[in-house]
Amino acid sequence: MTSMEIWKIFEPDNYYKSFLEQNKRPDGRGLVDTRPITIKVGTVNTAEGSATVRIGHTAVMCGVKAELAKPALRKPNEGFIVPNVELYPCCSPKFKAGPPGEKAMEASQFIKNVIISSKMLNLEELCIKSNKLAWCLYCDVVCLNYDGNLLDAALVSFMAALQNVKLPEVTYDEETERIHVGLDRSIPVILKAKPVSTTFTLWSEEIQLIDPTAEDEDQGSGEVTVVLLEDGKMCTINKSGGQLITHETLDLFVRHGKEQIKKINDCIERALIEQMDAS
Amino acid sequence: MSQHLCEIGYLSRSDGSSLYCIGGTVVLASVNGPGDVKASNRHYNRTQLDVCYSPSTGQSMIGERALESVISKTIEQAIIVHLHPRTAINVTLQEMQSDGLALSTSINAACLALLDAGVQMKSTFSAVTCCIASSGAIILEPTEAEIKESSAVVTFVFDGLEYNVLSAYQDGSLDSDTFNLCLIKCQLAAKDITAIFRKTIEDKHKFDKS
Amino acid sequence: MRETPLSTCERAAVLAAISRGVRLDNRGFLEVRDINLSFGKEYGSCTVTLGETRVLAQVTCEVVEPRPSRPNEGKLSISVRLSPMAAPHFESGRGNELMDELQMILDRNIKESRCLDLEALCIMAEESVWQLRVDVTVLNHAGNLGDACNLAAVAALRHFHRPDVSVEEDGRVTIHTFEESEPIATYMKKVPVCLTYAFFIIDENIHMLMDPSEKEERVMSGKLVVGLNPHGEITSLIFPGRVLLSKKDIMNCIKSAFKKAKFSAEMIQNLVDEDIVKRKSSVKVDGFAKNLISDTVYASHMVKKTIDKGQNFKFQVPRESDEENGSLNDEMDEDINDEESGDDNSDAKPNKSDILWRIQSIRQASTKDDDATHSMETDGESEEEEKKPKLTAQDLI
Amino acid sequence: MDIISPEGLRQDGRTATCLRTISCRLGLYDRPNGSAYIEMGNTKVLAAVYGPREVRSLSKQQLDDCVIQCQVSRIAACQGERVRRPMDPRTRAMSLQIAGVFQGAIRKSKYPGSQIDIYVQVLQADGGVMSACINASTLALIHAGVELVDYVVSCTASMYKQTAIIDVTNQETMNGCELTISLLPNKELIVSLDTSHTIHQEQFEPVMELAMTGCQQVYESMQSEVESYLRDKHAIMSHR
Amino acid sequence: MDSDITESLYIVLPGDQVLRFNPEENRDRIFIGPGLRWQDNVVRATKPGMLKKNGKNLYFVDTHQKRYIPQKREFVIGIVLKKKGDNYVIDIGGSEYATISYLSFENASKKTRKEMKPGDLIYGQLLVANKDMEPELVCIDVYNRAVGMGTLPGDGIMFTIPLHIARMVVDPQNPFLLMMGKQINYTVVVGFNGRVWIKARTQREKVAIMNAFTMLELMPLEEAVDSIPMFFSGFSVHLREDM
Repeated sequence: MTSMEIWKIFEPDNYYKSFLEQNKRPDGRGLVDTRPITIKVGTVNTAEGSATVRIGHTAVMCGVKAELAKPALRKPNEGFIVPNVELYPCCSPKFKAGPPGEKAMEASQFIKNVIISSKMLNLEELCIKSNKLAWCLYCDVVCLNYDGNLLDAALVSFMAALQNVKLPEVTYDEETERIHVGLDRSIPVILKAKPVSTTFTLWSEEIQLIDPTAEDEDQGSGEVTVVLLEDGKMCTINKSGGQLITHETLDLFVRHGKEQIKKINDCIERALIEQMDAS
Repeated sequence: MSQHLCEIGYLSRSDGSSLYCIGGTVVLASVNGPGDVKASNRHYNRTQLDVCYSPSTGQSMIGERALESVISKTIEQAIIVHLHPRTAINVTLQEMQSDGLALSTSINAACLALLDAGVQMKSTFSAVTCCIASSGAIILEPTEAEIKESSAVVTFVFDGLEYNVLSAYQDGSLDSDTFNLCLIKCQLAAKDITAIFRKTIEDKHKFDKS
Repeated sequence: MRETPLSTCERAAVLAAISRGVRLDNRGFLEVRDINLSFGKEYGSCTVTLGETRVLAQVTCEVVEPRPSRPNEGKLSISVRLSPMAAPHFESGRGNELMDELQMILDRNIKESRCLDLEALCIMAEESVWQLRVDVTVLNHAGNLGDACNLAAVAALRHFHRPDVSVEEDGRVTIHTFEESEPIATYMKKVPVCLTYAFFIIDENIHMLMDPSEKEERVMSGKLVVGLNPHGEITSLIFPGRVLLSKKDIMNCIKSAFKKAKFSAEMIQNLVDEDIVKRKSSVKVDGFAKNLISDTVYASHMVKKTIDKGQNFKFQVPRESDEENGSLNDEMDEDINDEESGDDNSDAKPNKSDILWRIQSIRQASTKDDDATHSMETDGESEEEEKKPKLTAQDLI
Repeated sequence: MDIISPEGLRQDGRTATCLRTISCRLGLYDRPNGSAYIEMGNTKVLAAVYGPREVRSLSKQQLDDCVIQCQVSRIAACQGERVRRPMDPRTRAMSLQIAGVFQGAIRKSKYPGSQIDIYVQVLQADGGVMSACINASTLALIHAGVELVDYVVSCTASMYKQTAIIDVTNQETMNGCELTISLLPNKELIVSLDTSHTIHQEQFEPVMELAMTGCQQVYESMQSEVESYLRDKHAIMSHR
Repeated sequence: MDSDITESLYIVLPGDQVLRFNPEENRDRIFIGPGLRWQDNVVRATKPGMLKKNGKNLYFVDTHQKRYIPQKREFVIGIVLKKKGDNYVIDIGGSEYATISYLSFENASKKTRKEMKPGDLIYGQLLVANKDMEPELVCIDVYNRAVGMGTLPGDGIMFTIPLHIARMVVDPQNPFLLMMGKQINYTVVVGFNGRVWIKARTQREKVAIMNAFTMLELMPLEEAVDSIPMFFSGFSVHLREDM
C-alpha cells in the first residue's frame, strides 16, 4: 500500500484538505469541473422507455413502465406519473436492504417536485377516456453504482428515459367498455420543459465543489441542488441543512447551473438520435 | 405577514414543548432530551437526533418523510451535537391544523420547543415561506388557497446571527431575480420571527428577579 | 428513552394518602378532572384535555368500495397513535400493550356498538361508500387515556361533516366542495361514554377511584373500564383481573357509571352543537390557533382555585378528624369552592376566559353529580363507603 | 333463522341454560412444567406453563414481585375464514387480560423475583375462546404445581331476545353480546369480566348471574378431572 | 464589587453575543459558566435564559429546563435500580445511570456494607460527572462524614420540580421554605436534579406541600410566599397556632 493510501486511511480529513489547498480534488478535477457524462437510451427493451446514465463512477438506470389505470375520482381526466428511486446495497455499502432509506425517499421526492414545479408534462394528455382509462407511468430509477451526486444522475436518467418513451395506440369502446391496445409503440410523451439540475457540495464558506463524488459528500457538509429550465428560469432549489450560504454564493451556483443546461440537454439529444439510427 | 401566535411549556410530560401558529397552520412541537439512546444508534462523539413529523390528516406518506428529513437536517445544523455524546434528542412535531405552511411552521415550532427545553444551540433559526402569485407579486406566508393559485413556493430557513440561508426548499419555477427578491423579503420576516422568539423567552423568565 | 422508575417511596406515598382519603392532586375519590374540548378549523378535528391528559382526534373521509359482505354500509376505522410526544418512553411507530388496550376500547365502544349509522354512509350499494377514518393521537399522557381517547374520538365524529356528493347515471361520483353545497353532518344515534375505575387494595380493603392520574395508574392494583351510553346500554366492559371483586362492587360501579354517563354524554353533545352553531353563524372560525389552553395555564388555574378555596375556607378542621374523614372533606370543599369559583375567570387570560368558564360550568355540573353518586354509595354500601365514618358536626355548618 | 326453536332448544339441541360438553386433560407434554387441554364443545384450547423460573428480561424484573406473562396464539385454520396473522391486536389484548386474571389468582408472594409464562394455543374457536383459554391455563398451572388462591373458572353467556343463554357458540354471538366472566368458585369473587357488543343495563345482571352459575358447573367438571388425574398419579407413586 | 452578589443582566438567546474577549488585549480575566462558549474572541450564549454575572467576573446563563445534566459536586436524589458487583446502579434523571460503591457511605466497610433494595431513594453528591464517563455518586464528604447524605426513609413523599425551581429553593435565605416552616413542621431534601423529598406529620400536609411547589413556577416568589397560608387552608391543612 502506498504511503498516499495509508495517509488517506489514517488522516482522511488532512489528506483531503491538502488537495483542496491546491484547488484540486483527489480525482484530479478542479473545484468547478464536472465529471464526464455518458448517456444511453433504450437499454431495457421490456420497458416503454429507459436510459442508463454514467456520471464519473456513478451509474444510474431509469426504466419507465406504462400501465393502464382508472383515473382518480377527484381528477377524472388526468393520468399518473410515479417516480421512484431505489438504492440497493449492491450500489454502495452505505445503503441497507429493506424499505427505502432517507436518501432514496429524498431523491424520489426531489424528482416528484421537479415534475410538478417545472410543469414538464400535462397529465391530461395521459388520459385516454375521462374517468375510465388513463396511462400510469411508473418511472423506476435504480442506482447501479453510487459515487456521489445521485440527484443529478437520477434526474438526467429520468429525463432521458421519459423522452425515450413510446406508448402504443389505445382505443376505448364506450358501449362494450372494451379496451383495444395497438401493437406498435409509436406515440411519444410530449415534454413541455427539460429541467437540468446541478449539485454542489459545501465544504467551507469559500470552497464549494460542483458535481461531488461520494468522498466529497462525506468530507463536505451538506449539498445544494439547483434545478434550472432551458430558459434559465429557476425550477427548484433544494438545500436542507448543511453549511450556511450567503445570497451571493447562491447566485454563483445559478450561474454554474446555467452553463450545465445546454451541455446536458445536448448529451440527451445525441443519445436519442444514436438510438434512432440503431433501430 | 400573517399573524404569528406561539406558546411554550405546553405539554407537562415533555422537556420542552411549543405551539406555533402562522395564520391557519398550527403545529405542536415537543422536545425530549438529551436522554438515553438505544445502542443501535448511539454515537461515541455526538448526540443522535430523531425527528418525527406527523401531518394533520392520516398517516404520513413519502411527502411527509421528505419534510421530516429537511427539518431534521436543519435542526442538526443548529444544535451543538458534540456536547452530549451517547445521548438522543427527540423532536416530535404534530400538525394540528393545516393551511399550507406546514414546513415553516414546523421548523419555527421546533426551534421554540428546543429553546424551551434549554438544548444548547449555535443559534436560533427561523423559517419563512413565500409564494409568487400569478400576478407576479410576492406573498409572504400565503394561505393554502393562495399557494394553489401561485406559480412557485419558496421556503427559507435562516440562522439567527447573520441571517444566512440554512435551508431552502422550492416548488414551482421562477427566475433568479424574483428568487433573490423573495430571499430578501423573507430575511426581513425572519428577523421579526426571531423577535417573537425573544419575546416568548423573556415572558417565560418574567418571574426571575433582575 | 426509558421511563423513569417508580421508587417504593412514591408508591407508598400514593397508597398511604389514599388510605387516608387523600389524593395527590387533592381530588375527591369520585371526582373527574376538568374536561375541555376545543375544535379545529376543519370539521371533525378536536382536542380533548382531561386535566393534563391531552388527546387529538381527527376524522377524514374518502369514497371507497364497500365490503362484499356488507354492500350497503359505509366503513369506519379508528387508529390510535402514541408518539414520544405523549411521554418520552413511547417509541414512534412502535406498538405497545397500552396501545393495544386503547385500540380495543375504542373499537368496542365506537365501532362494535354501532353508535354510528353506517347505512347513511352508503352512496351507491355495492359501488361506493364513504369511509370515515378517525386518527386518535395522544399528545400528553397524564393518566386515564382510555376515557380521553374515547371522548376525543366521539366528539370528533359527532362534529365531522362530510362533503355532499352527486351520482351521475353512469355511476360516476362527483364530490362537491363545501362552497358548492352544504356539508352533511354524521348522525350519531347514541353517544358512547367510557369511564375508568381504579382499584387499590390497601391492607385487605379495596378503595375505588375514578379517573386515575398517571402516577396512580402505575400504582393501582386493578381497574375496570366501562363503556356505556345514556340509553342504558353497556357497550363494553373490560375488567382485566389483577384484583378480586365481589359481584356487588361491580354492580355498584356500573350503577354509578350510568349516573355519570348521562351528564358526560350531554356535555359532549352540547359542546359540539354549540361549536357547530357558532360555525354556521359566524363567517370565520379561529380554530386551534386561539382556543387551546396550555398545561401551564391550566396549572395556574388550578392553583388559583385552591387559593380561592383557602380564602373562603370558613372553619378549622379538628386535628384528629382531619385524618380519617379526609375524603369526606374533599367532597365538601368541592361544594364550597364551586359556589365562588366563577370569579377566577376575571384574572384568567382574556382569550381563554370563556374556556375557563366552560370548565367551571362543567365542574359545577360534575360535582353535583359527585354528590348524587355519593348518596347512592350510602345505600349500596361499597368498601370505601364502609371505611367512611358517620357524618360529623361539620356537615351541619 | 332462530337461535332458540319454539321448543326452547338451541341449534345444537341444548336448552338455554345447558353447557356444552366439557372434556379436559392434564399433563400432555413433559417439556413444559405444566400443560393441559380443554374442549368446550367445538372450542379446543391447549395451554402450557413454564415457570416459576428466572425473569428473562431485566427491564421487567421487580424484586418483590412475580412477573406473569401470557401469550395467546391461534392456528391459521382455527376459524371459518383463515387467520392471516396469528397475533393480531385483539389476541394480544386477550393475552393481557388472561395475564391479569392470574396476576390476581396466583399467590405471587410465594414466587418473588421470578417469572411464570403461560402459552395458550387456540386450536379451534367456536365461541367462548377466552373462557376456554382461562380454564385451560388454570389446569396447566395446577399441573405445574403453581400455588393458586383458588381455581379460576370462566364461562360465557349471552342474551337472545328476552332469554339469557349460556356458553354461546360463534353463530349465537353473531347478533348478540358475549359476556365472559371468570371467578374463584369457592370465594365467589370475580377475577375478570369482559363484554363485547352492546347489552342493556337490565339484561346485564341476569346474564352475569347465568354465567356465574355456569362457572360453577365448569368448576365441578374440572375439579373431577384434576382429582382423577391425581388419583392415577398417586396410584403410580404408591406402586414404586 | 462584592463577590458573592450575582446580578442578573438580561435575557439571551442562543447565538447572542455576550461580550468580546481577547486574552491578548484584555488583562482582567473572566470565567465562563454554563450556557456560554468562547469562540474566536467572542463569547456567545448557547442556551436561552437570564444572563447572570457575579463579582468574580463569572458569567453564566440561568436556564429554565426539566432535563437534568449531571454536574460535578452537585447534590442529587437518586433511585436505586439494581446491584452490580460492588456498586449500586442509580437513576438520577440524567441520560446515563450513575453508580455508587457500597463503600462510599459513612463508616461502611467490607464487613458492614451498606445494603439497599431496588426502589430505595438515596441522597448523594456527584463525584464524577462529565460527558465521556458515567456519573459516580458518593454519600460522604472528603472527611468520610455523611453530612446529611445517605438513603432517605420510605415514609416520605418524592416528586419532581423544574431544575431552576430546585436551584432557587436550595438557597438557605429563600423565604419560601421558611414560610412553609412557619405553618407546618416538615423535613425537606432538595436535589439539583429537580427531585424533592418531603416528610411531614400527616398525609394531607405532605400533599399540600407538594402542590405548593407548583406555585413557584406560576407566580413571582413574593406572591407565592404570601399565598402559602391560603393555599394550605385550601388543602384544609390544620395550621400551627403561633401564626
